[in-house]
Amino acid sequence: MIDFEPSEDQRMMQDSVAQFAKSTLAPRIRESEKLRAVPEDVRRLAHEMGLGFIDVPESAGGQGLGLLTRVMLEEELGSADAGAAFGLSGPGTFGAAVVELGTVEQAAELLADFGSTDGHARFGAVAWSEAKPNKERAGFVTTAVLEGDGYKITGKKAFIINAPHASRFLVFAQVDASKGWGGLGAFVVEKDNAGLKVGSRHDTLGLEAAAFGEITLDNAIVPASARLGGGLSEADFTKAMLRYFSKQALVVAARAVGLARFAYEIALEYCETRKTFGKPIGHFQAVAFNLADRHMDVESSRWLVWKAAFAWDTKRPENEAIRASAQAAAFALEAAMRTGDDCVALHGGSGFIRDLIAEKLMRDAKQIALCCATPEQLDQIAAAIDLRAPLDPALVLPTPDAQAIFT
Amino acid sequence: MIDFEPSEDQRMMQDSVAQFAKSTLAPRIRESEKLRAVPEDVRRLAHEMGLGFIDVPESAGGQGLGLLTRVMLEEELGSADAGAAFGLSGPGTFGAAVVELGTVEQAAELLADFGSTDGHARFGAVAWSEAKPNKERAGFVTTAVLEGDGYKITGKKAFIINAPHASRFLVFAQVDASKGWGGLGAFVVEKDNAGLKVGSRHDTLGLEAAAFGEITLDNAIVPASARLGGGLSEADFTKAMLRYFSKQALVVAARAVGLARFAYEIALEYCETRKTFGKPIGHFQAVAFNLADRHMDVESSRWLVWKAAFAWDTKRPENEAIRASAQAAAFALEAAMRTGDDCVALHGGSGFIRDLIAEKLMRDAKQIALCCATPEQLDQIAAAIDLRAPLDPALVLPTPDAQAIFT
Amino acid sequence: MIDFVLSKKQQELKEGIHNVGKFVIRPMSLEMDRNHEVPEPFLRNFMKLAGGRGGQDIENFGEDGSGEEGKKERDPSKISEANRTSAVGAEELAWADAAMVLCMPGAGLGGPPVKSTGTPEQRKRFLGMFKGMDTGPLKWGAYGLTEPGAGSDVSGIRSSCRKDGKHWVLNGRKCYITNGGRAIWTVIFATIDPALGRAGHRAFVVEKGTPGFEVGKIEEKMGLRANETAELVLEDCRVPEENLLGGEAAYTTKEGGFMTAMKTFDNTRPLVGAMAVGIGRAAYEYARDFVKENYLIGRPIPRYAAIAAKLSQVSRKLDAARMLVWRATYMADMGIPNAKEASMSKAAAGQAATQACIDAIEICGAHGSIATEHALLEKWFRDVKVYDIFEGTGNIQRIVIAKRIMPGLKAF
Amino acid sequence: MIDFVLSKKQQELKEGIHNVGKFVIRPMSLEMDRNHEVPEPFLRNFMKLAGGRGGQDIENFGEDGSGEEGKKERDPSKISEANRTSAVGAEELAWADAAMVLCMPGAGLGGPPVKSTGTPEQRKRFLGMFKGMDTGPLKWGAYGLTEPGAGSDVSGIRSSCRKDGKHWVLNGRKCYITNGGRAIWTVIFATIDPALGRAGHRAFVVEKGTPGFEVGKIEEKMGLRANETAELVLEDCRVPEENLLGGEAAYTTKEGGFMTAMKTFDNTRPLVGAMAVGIGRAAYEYARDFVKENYLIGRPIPRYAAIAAKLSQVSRKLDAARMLVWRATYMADMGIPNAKEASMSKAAAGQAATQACIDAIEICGAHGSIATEHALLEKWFRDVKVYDIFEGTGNIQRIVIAKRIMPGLKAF
Repeated sequence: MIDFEPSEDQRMMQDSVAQFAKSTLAPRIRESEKLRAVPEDVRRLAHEMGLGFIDVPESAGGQGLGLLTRVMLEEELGSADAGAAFGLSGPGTFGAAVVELGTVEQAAELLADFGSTDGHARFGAVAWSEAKPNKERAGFVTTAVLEGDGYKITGKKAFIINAPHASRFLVFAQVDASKGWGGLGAFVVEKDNAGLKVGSRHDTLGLEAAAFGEITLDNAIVPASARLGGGLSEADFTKAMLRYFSKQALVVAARAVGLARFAYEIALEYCETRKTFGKPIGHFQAVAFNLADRHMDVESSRWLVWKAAFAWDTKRPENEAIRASAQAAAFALEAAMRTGDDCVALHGGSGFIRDLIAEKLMRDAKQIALCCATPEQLDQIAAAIDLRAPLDPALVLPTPDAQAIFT
Repeated sequence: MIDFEPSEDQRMMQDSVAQFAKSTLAPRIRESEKLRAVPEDVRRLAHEMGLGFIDVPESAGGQGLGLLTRVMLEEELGSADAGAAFGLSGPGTFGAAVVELGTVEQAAELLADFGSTDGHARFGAVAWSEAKPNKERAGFVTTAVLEGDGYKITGKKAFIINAPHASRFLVFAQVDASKGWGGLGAFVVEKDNAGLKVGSRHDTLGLEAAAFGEITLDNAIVPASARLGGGLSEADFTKAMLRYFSKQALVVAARAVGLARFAYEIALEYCETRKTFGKPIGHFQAVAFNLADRHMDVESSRWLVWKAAFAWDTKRPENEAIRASAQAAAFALEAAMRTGDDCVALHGGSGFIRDLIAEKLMRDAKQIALCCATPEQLDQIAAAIDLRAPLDPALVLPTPDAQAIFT
Repeated sequence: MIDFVLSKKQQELKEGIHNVGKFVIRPMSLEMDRNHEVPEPFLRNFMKLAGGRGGQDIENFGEDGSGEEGKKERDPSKISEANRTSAVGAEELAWADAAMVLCMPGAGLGGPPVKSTGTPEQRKRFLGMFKGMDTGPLKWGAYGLTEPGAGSDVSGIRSSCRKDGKHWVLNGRKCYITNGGRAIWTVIFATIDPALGRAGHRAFVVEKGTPGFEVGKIEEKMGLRANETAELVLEDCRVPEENLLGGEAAYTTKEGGFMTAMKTFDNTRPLVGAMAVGIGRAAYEYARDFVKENYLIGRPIPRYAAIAAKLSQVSRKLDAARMLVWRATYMADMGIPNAKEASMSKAAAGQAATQACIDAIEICGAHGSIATEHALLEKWFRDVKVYDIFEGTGNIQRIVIAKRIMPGLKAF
Repeated sequence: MIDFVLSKKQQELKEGIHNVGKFVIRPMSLEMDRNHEVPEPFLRNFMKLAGGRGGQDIENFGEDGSGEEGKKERDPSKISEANRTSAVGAEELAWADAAMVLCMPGAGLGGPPVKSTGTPEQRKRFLGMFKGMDTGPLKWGAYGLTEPGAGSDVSGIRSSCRKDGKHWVLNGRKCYITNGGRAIWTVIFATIDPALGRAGHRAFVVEKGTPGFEVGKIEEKMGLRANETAELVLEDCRVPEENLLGGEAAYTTKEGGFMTAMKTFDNTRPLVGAMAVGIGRAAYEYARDFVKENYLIGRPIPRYAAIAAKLSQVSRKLDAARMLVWRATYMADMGIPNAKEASMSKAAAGQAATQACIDAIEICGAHGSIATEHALLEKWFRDVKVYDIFEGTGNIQRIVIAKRIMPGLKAF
């Protein structure tokens, strides 16, 4: 039965995360931006709240609360500082990828130390994108060559969320070049691997509290056991990655919903207080309608995100969940961009000034849309499913040879 | 030097066509709709004004006034009854195609009788699209087989403007199936050809004053001389057709500009007179801004169309003219749709009632976007040129195997 | 507990309507549009299926609510799903044929005001008339608010009413009244004094055949042509005082009359939104199937991805609108005030559905613009636009939303 | 005669700027953004090229107009191309680096009001100050209208002025003043009495160093960071009566003061539009080249057509905006009132350019969002938005347009 009411547990968690977001994250958004990091005490607090483990299965040491609860809480984080949501410590996207590609045992083992009391100092990261596209052939430049009992990985990966801080990476590399996008492999690489070097940090348009960066792999040797999902067929590997990217897109979308809500709310407040021609600017019809449209955007984005998360949690047919996630994320990311853009415009000249937060939200809104497949690609995924077209990895997986994303 | 002022001659012609449009076409728009034709006396008048020959080169018996003058006048026709602009007699798209594909002599010969005193009763037509897509291979189902001194054409062509009235057709058929979209040929077929049968008339969403219909070719035999552009290479044939379709798109776009202007103007008038909550609805900001946006749409569409026509007339590099035409038409057709849509919405409930003209303009606005390559395809043409991608006929020519258009 | 899966009953309802829609209604759709009517045998059959009750009471798909009599006692501890179920049914019916939905016998838009503000006697009497349509004559009710000079501005109605003994005397003109010509009664809104604004409004159930109550012009429309839209004329029409909706008592609160009108909208706007989504979905699915069928012959045409993107954009906007519809009906079922959400759902749905029809035709090209029994896109295009207009234009919805998000805002 | 080809002079100007932009300005762009300034040697060189005249007088690219002196007599029978040429130049300069445009020495936005309403003496004195910048010190002028409490609503300014002997005494705060800190003089708008509305406005040329005239905060901005935006504070600032712009006579017509402000906008809005188009075009071209370079490796990626469609849509909206800019400047050159067209050009350009930057980053993905010397997309994204805001937000432009298309409309 159609129902929009969170459970009592969900409501309580929502309240407590909202409280954390409002009292801890929001007041420090500019501080985190300047620091280019989430302050340690904030990370410690978030870690104590278990924010990094909400939807990680209990079998892998997580709270097992499901994706729906996760997106509810991510929205709250996003409504205070979307950058901080990406910059918090924890397994992050690494956790999600490991759960999707690894066995239960592998996941439990790989995530264990993130949950420890000093886990607030640990970050996981996923190295998918590459600094340069492969001009020669489809697939990654970075290669993993089977050698003896292990693999030797060489290449440069870029656009990695929390790369400068991460203690453990999941690195994607080309195992079989002849298969193009179908010949990929995923490898766990520890930060202290002799062949791994953390590279420069990217100077981004927004979300500065998160550290986006590069790593270089120079004959980094990992044991065969470090390969996750190696036993999967090409189609199954694509599907697993598509699941991972789809769920990840939902998490990003939830943060975007929060970001949009934030932008809408400060715009609303400004329009109710700022007066021109003798009345609040919000009382001019064009401004009021603009606010109404953005409110609709925020609300419908949220429900789409919830519906998609619900589809995953209730084990609806996989393609339905993937399609719903793609549609929800595409809608939410575009809605957030519209809202950030309008938020600045509604502030007039002051929207351009860094004293107010509007300009940051517009930058963050653009940046966040690059932290998962872009709306443009998400539309292709949804359409492919709807048109019953084959799920070609070159179409449905983010392709660094064209449009790299932050992972 | 950038200049927006028409010449005195152009201004005079514009005035006289505007006069004709306002006093003759506009008052009879519903009459023509019901009649499903432009009344004969109107066609006669238009013929006497030479409206069918504005930009036909003098060498082919036309006025040779160029495409820019043509689009100026077409806008005026469109501002009164876009359907009538399509339903007027004359060589129409047939003339344009013959000029592009044939020699000067061929064009002069084929167009001669359209200019005669009883020319108002003659229509030319282009049979490009097909009733059914070709499921087997790229290219047309309709074939032209070389036999003896001539060709034998067989197939069913559809979505032909003025098919029920036309005295002469340019029929496109597959000459070499192995070449797919590259293996096309164009053939002049007279209405009295024993193998040609005029088929049923389409029941369209709008533009009812024009007769859109089908023809069937059952072993229609034409002499070899009836083939136009047969000596061209595949690339040159594609380029010639692309020129034809590009210029045709501009003519359609000019009518769309007129249609949009009409819709904008009646919406404006309604909004200035209709009162609600004590004042004209146009004095509510959201309505006023909507009108402002549509006014911008109409104006910018017109200048884009003029600029593209100017590029053709002044023999700018061909790709520049093609790109400008595609961009102008895509913009103008979408702008017309927005304006027709808003025109109905601004009229409120009365916009839905046939007593007023708003509902017709919305239908016409959608119909007109199908009378040349759609905005969606035009964007591909422009992008292909801008990206220096090859001009694959399957990309740049309207493809009946997917999205048929009226020609 | 959050849930986005239809209940078993809703799923069955949806599938049932879908099948009737696909195999029975759509094949008649174009003919109904041309003949300007829905064949009576079809409506009769539908009434039989519905147990003789007003099938047009779309807000009551889920639960019996066609009248006081025959209404099973609902367990008050059980939460009603009625509005949500109605939204599911309305979308599916409109997916089949939107005009047909409006032609369904029953109280129609006249039902909600009678139900919500009628006295028990009025509810029994006027809603009871719609029983037995499985065998007896088909009947319609109607809702008469709009006037030539008062559309969005409901407070601007000029139809007058004055008390004269045991009657009210009504004068005025109503326009764009759905089923206005065939209705056995129409809820007519009039004012005792235009200067009083909303406080002066009164609503009456005016029965067909009342002297001075005539049907004016039947409108020719862009779409929804199978459905009748009529003008109604009141000339010294004497209406018994028992027909004053809710009785005198209902108008003692300052905004009684007006609020009656508005309540109707809060309930029906999400359903209008649901119907818009239904039409838009029909257009989307047609285009999607057209692409599946025609764009993938041998090899995809070179611009296939651009078409796919457009399809997806159409689809997700419809999905978003549907969520707003569901949300608004959920709130209605829970008894949570939902004026803002109702308006949001209708605003989003009207826009998304119109754009869906516009884009679907572009995708299908010439095929999409011609009227044939198998290609109804051009009909849906003609049908859909009014969903962005009636029961409040997009602008009116935004006024409602704006007033809710900015409590200080009184008027523009 | 209709013509859409640049004159030879314009073409040369465009190409000249393009080359300097590509090879000199852009390589410094990111550094200027970070250091919040344009290196003086560069500006000096530019001034030398411009013959020592104010290069920032973008409305005078085509013709000499930097001051009374040194101005060649223009043949009055020859139509001026000045506005059109300026639009061409402004687009190209902004294509190179928009912040740099605003940093160009010269009278800047202060120029037009002095030129259009200054007395001959004022024009000579204040515009003459900008001569000799090829060797002498670099100088800037500024325009001070906006106040913390009066942005779009120009009539709402509260900075006061009162006559005291041979001086005017000014008090108030001005904000978001381009080059406000470094300007040798600023045109300051103040009111003799807020109750008089526009009729009470007076404009003064206030020189740097005038006691009571101080530079307040230098703003940190989202973009255009190489350019200085300052707050100006007036505290009992005594300005000689000779500095009242246009002299007392200019304010005898009822709306003199206000119209001064507005005239500036009519002239500059299309140029702001042209600059927006320039930024948008830069973003478009970057994305187009990125696609050429990265999407066509071996074989096009499967969604190539969707990207192509997006590129084309961005491009045609910019083209449309450029046509409106050209149209408005053409009218200005012909002496045809162009308030509506000026506003249309700015409204369309601001919107199209912002969207171009948004879409260009999406097309380029992560690459488009990081700051490197070779990828300036993220900078352009930060620079562009204000073009949709300053010199009148999109909404203000629409008010101007609406009043022109509906003469009966007085205010909202």
